[in-house]
Amino acid sequence: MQPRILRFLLLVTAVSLLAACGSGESNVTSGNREGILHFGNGSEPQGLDPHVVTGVPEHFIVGALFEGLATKNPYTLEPEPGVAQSWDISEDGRTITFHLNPAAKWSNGESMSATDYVWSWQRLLSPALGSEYAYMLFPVKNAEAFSKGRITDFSLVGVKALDDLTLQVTLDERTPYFIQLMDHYSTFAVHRATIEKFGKATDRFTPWTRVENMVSNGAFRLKTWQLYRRIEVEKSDTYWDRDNVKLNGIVFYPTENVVSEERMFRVGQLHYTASVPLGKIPVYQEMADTPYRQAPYLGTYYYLLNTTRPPTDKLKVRQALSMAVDRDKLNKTVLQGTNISAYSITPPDTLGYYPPKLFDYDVEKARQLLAEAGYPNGEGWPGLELTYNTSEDHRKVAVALQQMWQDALNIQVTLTNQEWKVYLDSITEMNFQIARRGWIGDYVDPNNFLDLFLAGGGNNNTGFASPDYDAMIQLEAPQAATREERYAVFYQAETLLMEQMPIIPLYTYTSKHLLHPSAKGMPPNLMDWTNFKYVWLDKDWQQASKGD
Amino acid sequence: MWRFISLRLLQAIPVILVVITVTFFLVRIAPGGPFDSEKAVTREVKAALETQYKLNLPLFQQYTAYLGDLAHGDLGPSFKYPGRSVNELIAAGFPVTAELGFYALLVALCIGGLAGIIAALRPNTAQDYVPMSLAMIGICMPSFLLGPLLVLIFGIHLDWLPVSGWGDIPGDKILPAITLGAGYAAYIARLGRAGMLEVLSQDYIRTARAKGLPEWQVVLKHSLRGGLIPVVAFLGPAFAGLLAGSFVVETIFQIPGLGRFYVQAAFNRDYTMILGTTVFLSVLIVLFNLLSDILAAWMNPRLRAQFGNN
Amino acid sequence: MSLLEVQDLAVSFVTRNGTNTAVDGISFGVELGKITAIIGESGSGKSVACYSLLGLVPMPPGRIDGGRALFEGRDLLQLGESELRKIRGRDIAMIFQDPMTCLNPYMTIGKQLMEPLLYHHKVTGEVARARALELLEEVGIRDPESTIDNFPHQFSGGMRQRVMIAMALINEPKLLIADEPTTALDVTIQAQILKLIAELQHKRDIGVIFISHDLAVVADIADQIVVMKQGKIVETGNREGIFHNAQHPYTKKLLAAIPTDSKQARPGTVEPLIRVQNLCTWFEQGKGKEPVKAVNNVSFDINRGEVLGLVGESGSGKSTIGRSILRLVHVTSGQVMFDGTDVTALHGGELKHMRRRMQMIFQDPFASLNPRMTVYDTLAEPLLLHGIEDRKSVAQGVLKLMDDVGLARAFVRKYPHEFSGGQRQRIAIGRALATRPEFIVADEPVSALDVTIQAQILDLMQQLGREYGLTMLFVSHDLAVVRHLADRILVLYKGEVVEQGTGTELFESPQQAYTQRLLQSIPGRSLHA
Amino acid sequence: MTTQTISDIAQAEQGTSLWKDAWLRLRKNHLAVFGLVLLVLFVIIAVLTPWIAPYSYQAQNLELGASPPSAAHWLGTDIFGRDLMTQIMYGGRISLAVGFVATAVALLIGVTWGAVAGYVGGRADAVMMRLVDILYALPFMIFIVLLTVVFGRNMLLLFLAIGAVEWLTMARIMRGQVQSLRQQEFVEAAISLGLSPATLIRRHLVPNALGPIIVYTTLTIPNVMLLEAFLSFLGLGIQPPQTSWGLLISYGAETMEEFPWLLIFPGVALTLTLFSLNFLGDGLRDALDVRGAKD
Repeated sequence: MQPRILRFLLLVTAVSLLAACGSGESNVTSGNREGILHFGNGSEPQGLDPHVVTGVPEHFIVGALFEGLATKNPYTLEPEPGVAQSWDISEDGRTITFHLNPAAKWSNGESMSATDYVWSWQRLLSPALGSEYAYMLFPVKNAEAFSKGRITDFSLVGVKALDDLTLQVTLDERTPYFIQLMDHYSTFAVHRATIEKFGKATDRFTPWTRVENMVSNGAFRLKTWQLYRRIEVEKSDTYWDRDNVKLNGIVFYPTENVVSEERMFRVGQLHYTASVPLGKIPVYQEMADTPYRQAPYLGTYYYLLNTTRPPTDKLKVRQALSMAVDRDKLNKTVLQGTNISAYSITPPDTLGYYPPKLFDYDVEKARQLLAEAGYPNGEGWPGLELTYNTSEDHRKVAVALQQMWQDALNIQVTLTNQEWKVYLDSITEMNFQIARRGWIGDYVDPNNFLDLFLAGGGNNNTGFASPDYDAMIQLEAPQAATREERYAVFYQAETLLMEQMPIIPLYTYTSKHLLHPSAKGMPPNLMDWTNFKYVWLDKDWQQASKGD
Repeated sequence: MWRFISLRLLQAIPVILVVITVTFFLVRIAPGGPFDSEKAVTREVKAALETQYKLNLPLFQQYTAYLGDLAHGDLGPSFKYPGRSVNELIAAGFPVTAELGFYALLVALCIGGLAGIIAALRPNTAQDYVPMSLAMIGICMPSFLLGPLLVLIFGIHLDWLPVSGWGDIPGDKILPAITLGAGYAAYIARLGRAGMLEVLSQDYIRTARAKGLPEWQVVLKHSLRGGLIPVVAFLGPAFAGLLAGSFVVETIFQIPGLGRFYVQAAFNRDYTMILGTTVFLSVLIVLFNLLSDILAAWMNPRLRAQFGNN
Repeated sequence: MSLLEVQDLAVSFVTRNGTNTAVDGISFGVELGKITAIIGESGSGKSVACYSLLGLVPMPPGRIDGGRALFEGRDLLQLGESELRKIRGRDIAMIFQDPMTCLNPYMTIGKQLMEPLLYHHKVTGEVARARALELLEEVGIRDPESTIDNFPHQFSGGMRQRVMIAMALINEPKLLIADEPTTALDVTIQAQILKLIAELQHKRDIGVIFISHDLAVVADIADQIVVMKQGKIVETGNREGIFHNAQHPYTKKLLAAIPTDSKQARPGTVEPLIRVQNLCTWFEQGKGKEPVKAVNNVSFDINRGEVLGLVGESGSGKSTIGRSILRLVHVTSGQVMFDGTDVTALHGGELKHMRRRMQMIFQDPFASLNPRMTVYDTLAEPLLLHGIEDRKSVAQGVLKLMDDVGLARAFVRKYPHEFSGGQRQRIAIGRALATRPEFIVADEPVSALDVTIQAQILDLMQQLGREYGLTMLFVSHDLAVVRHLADRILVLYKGEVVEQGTGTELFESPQQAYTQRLLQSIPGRSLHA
Repeated sequence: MTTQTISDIAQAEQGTSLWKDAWLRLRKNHLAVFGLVLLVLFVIIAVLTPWIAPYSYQAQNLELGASPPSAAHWLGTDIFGRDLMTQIMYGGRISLAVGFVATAVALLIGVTWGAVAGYVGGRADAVMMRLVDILYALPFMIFIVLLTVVFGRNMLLLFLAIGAVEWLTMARIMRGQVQSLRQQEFVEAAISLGLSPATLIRRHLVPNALGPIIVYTTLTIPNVMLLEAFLSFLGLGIQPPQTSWGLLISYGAETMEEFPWLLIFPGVALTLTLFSLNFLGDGLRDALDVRGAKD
């Protein structure tokens, strides 16, 4: 190589690599000064169209940009006024009238109107859009029929704008959790003119969500969107409750790699992490003034048992497998004590509901059941394959259980990890014997967990089918007059479910985050939900913590 | 020269066409589709999605439609990121990856080249063994190990350099470049050493010494060029490899590069994105191989003359 | 007073297997304005002796065991590296044997030429360039202005050697060491280069050490001759003394090795074994370009038992003719009839069978032997391939071949690199003979060898040729060698035959100007004149 | 026949081949011998592991969890309380097998392909090398996922999958070597002897191209071992509780701060293997390079 070129290249490298090494201020310090929250968001959002996206990372960003008719109080999870100032529920619980806040505005200054919701819900329910969350509105009269193309006249669907500020929703039956759904991004209103400017209402991939085009109605508005790098939002000056918004902005980081995310937090690049690597948790737990936050989470980790294939088609085998698992030990050791042992599908205290506990860790009983099933001390055991999707944490659980079953029942279980989509394919096709599964609730209600196991349900995947069970979930529960009555029906159904043991519940999830002490107003809650309106940054957190 | 280049480019067309075809059908045979998710979607929704992305058409029609779009430079919309076109995603990711790859290559060249040259000057002495052993470690140290190690040392314990990001905080490009470049530095060190040893045994080096030139001039002016030709020939494939293989480093350091897009696309069965990146990368591979051939030829006057004549 | 006075110089190499003495206490001198020739075969220590003066012998493994080398009163052997560096290329310059490899292929000759000047005299670029142009002109490079920025590969061997000479002289050194500067060149070029060196030496009045294995080469130019053998000086004397009154038997052997006689043409049969008709072998240069007509419309016969000499300069197409007959290159048109069969039309098994009957001996015994095959493997391969011997008898066959070509049986498991050039050529001959061929193409089989070895190999070939009843095409640029060996000679120029006849005919009454020029180039003519 | 002749023949017959010769030379290279001994030792340990491993490789002790090296567990235990030394020994079985077999597959395909392409040249060469280009450009991961799905999961497939990727570079190197060797006179000599192309490639070209091939091979083996870890992560190849060095290292890397021994010991095992391979490779290259040998 020519020495001249070499020298030039060296210079370029040196300059570009070392450019401005030196300004050592961390994101947290600068953020606290400027009121900017640096938020580890897990992964790059698929998009920002509330009717199209599906995941948790999208949830936070869309939640900052948009606001539903009602929002949730992060401390109590009870509904609070959002775009709707108030709402009336009719005696039979089937008609809900929302009264919109006249101060509610789009970020372009236009006032919001009830027709925005009618149009938006029509969009959500349009078959052509193919929204995966359209079912959120299925409690609304005729919504499911419209969504599935059985009727095409949207005026038959139970949603009407009585005037600019009044929206009337008619439900098929009493749905106690309906107001909660108004905080889910699929039910948000979107700006019609903006969407139609860039294509058909039902187009999934138009550029209307770009920074320069986006019109939203939340406490923040989109400022920058750098793919796989960051999304910045800034405080909106058209938001009706802007005086109560304390943050000047939020930066969302796509922190896919939890280990890297934890390091970013350690060097002050983040206020909040989406997750915490399992191995790091004991270290943080032992810290004084730990930034580690752990709280029960509305989700259950369980194993699916294929009831259509031997040997798991035998009830006693399923029960033996489930009873031979020492959940407490698993939780204490492998999971670093971060989760709660589960013996049923619904997480405890789901808005006051507690699931039944029909069995406990009992090796003797498990052995006996296995013997009764025809495999005394594991003799004649045909082998069993446990399928899980590739992930370090799933592997750990599977390896531990493999050994527990070996020790307790003297049976061989082989492990198979599969790449995500292959795994999904196996689950859907029921091409497995045991498979790992988790379910996170969309709203706080036992129904959200129990309707998984309706016969032929898309997320059932076990072959479990019971007409009695379906009747209880689909007919009896909605007709219950009070919450207690309703919960009693659920309890009965869940008992039936766990007697049949189509799943091995392992533990109830907890949410785990690292939270910088300067970030306030982010209380732990069952939905792991942050309402950014409540968040503020304490510039003087160091003095404050010293003063304690 | 031009004949040579245009011939090579012509030869590349069937290569890329085959790559497209094989990839196109390969991704569709792979189990799981772009719209499978943990929460099962209803049949109606799935049908609607497939209609939107024209997946309902017969496979061959999809294929010809894709080729048609491709001819216009349109790689289609991403399945995973609605509202983003594949062109746009590549345009966003590629410059980052290219920059990362460039720095990594520079790091590799500087460290590896230097180590190789130093080692070749005194073969089979400590001056040879020490740099070459370090190079070996570079090879056996996978980036998923080296990256976190560097971060722990320089990012956390010493607090000298940022632990992640790309162009956000000054100096955040240093660790990724080193991590990615280390393995290649090792290869270059070995290639460089072998090349230099070869050249240093040539007669014209003796001529240079007989002229009374000092040793450093002999090395710099007379040996370097010939000795580094094998390294240059390696650079093309290496750069292509860096582009396609930067995934791990991009993940560790949260860098918004193409490697991450590519791997994510494969995991997500984002058909258009997989195809788009594959096509893009295969074009790049072809181009960089060609470039390094041209460069190696240019460095060798004899070959240069051949090109010149043609 | 002597320019350089070497006394009792001793140099050795320390290897794993002990110490080898390369130069064993030699003394000689060089006078200003005189040429001292050091003669000896490869490995006699002549090059090592001169390299060690300038610190160009790598140490270790090299080691100077003693002696003095007074250059203008200073002992070169006592000088440090930086001191020596100031002398190298400025006061003492060198020319090396192979101009093909001694110039840096990656630098223009102008740059290489200016380098010593720029380094030793700190002149400006323009001055250096002007000087370089002057010297190129002086060494006979045509149109130096346009060629100075060319790369070495754009020059022919002779031109490159001229560049090397210019490079050595650019700093006006007092002593020039020329290490076999013409060995790799054609005879005609050799003659030109020798003339050039002599002229320049005379004009500048400098001292020259001329290293060569060939007494004939230095016959015309040397003032003083030093004969070396195995690290020692066996005889020293002036030109007349050595050539006309040699004392030492080794010197006499060297003198005897210079081929002078013409082979007596044998009547032989008139039945041609090979009949080449209108042979054309052209090499395509890519579309739209004239092909290189390496061999153009050549016709000749070779009779059974005849040795046909093929003479011409490099690039005259003589090697291509040999390769065309053996089908090693693609023949463009024409016929090669071998014993009535057209070789150019053969395929597969027929071709394999034909190959058994015709073999080749290559020029470079270093490249023509597979470096990873022992003598045994090399010789056994053709024997087994053509079923001449079976597994059991093959060892015997190999040994027989080794006996035939004069290789000690003990070497059977050695690799080519463990042999000298002459021994290697014996292996190559053995391989060619293994298939019991009727016809052999010998492509400059001795041009890479020292003169004494040349004589041995030529004798061997003559002897084996008779023993095996071979027909031979002997390709060479060296007229003297061909004359010694061939029954008939073909002179080739630019792919075409310009003259043919017996050795005596050609030497005594050459018809063509080109043949005459070839004849005049034969070194050492003054000896016999 | 004289006794002298008979002994000459005997000497000629028993003599040495290139490989025997190389072996003699290799024995003089201390580093290479060291590497060889270490490798052989590793292989022996790997073979004998089921009998000599101190613990069962899957017996867990969840209460113990990850513990640093101690008298009971010389190299400590992993997060399941399994003995790390046992894990490394079992991991070595897989890693060494994968490393050697997959590399051998790559070597076989790559060398043959490259040699043929380089020797035949012309259009066949162009087509063959374009195929290599195509494979270079194909999305590797999709390819692997497909393989898993179509063929199920087994070690053999893993070897093939890795071999199928690694042979490409090998083929390129070989082709380059053969192209330059082709120009040499000894190849012409072999042609004029009437050797068939296959024999010519096998006997004359391949042995002379061995140097760079051996060096690249020693570089490929560690690559393959790490690639195996990546593939196992994707679900192809080995499944827990089986393990490999690559997997152990990647697990260890995640907890390198908390439980450094989980990274260090498998890392040392891999590094030692790698250095041994490298010394051996360099030694072999020198030993096979009869020209460079200074006897």
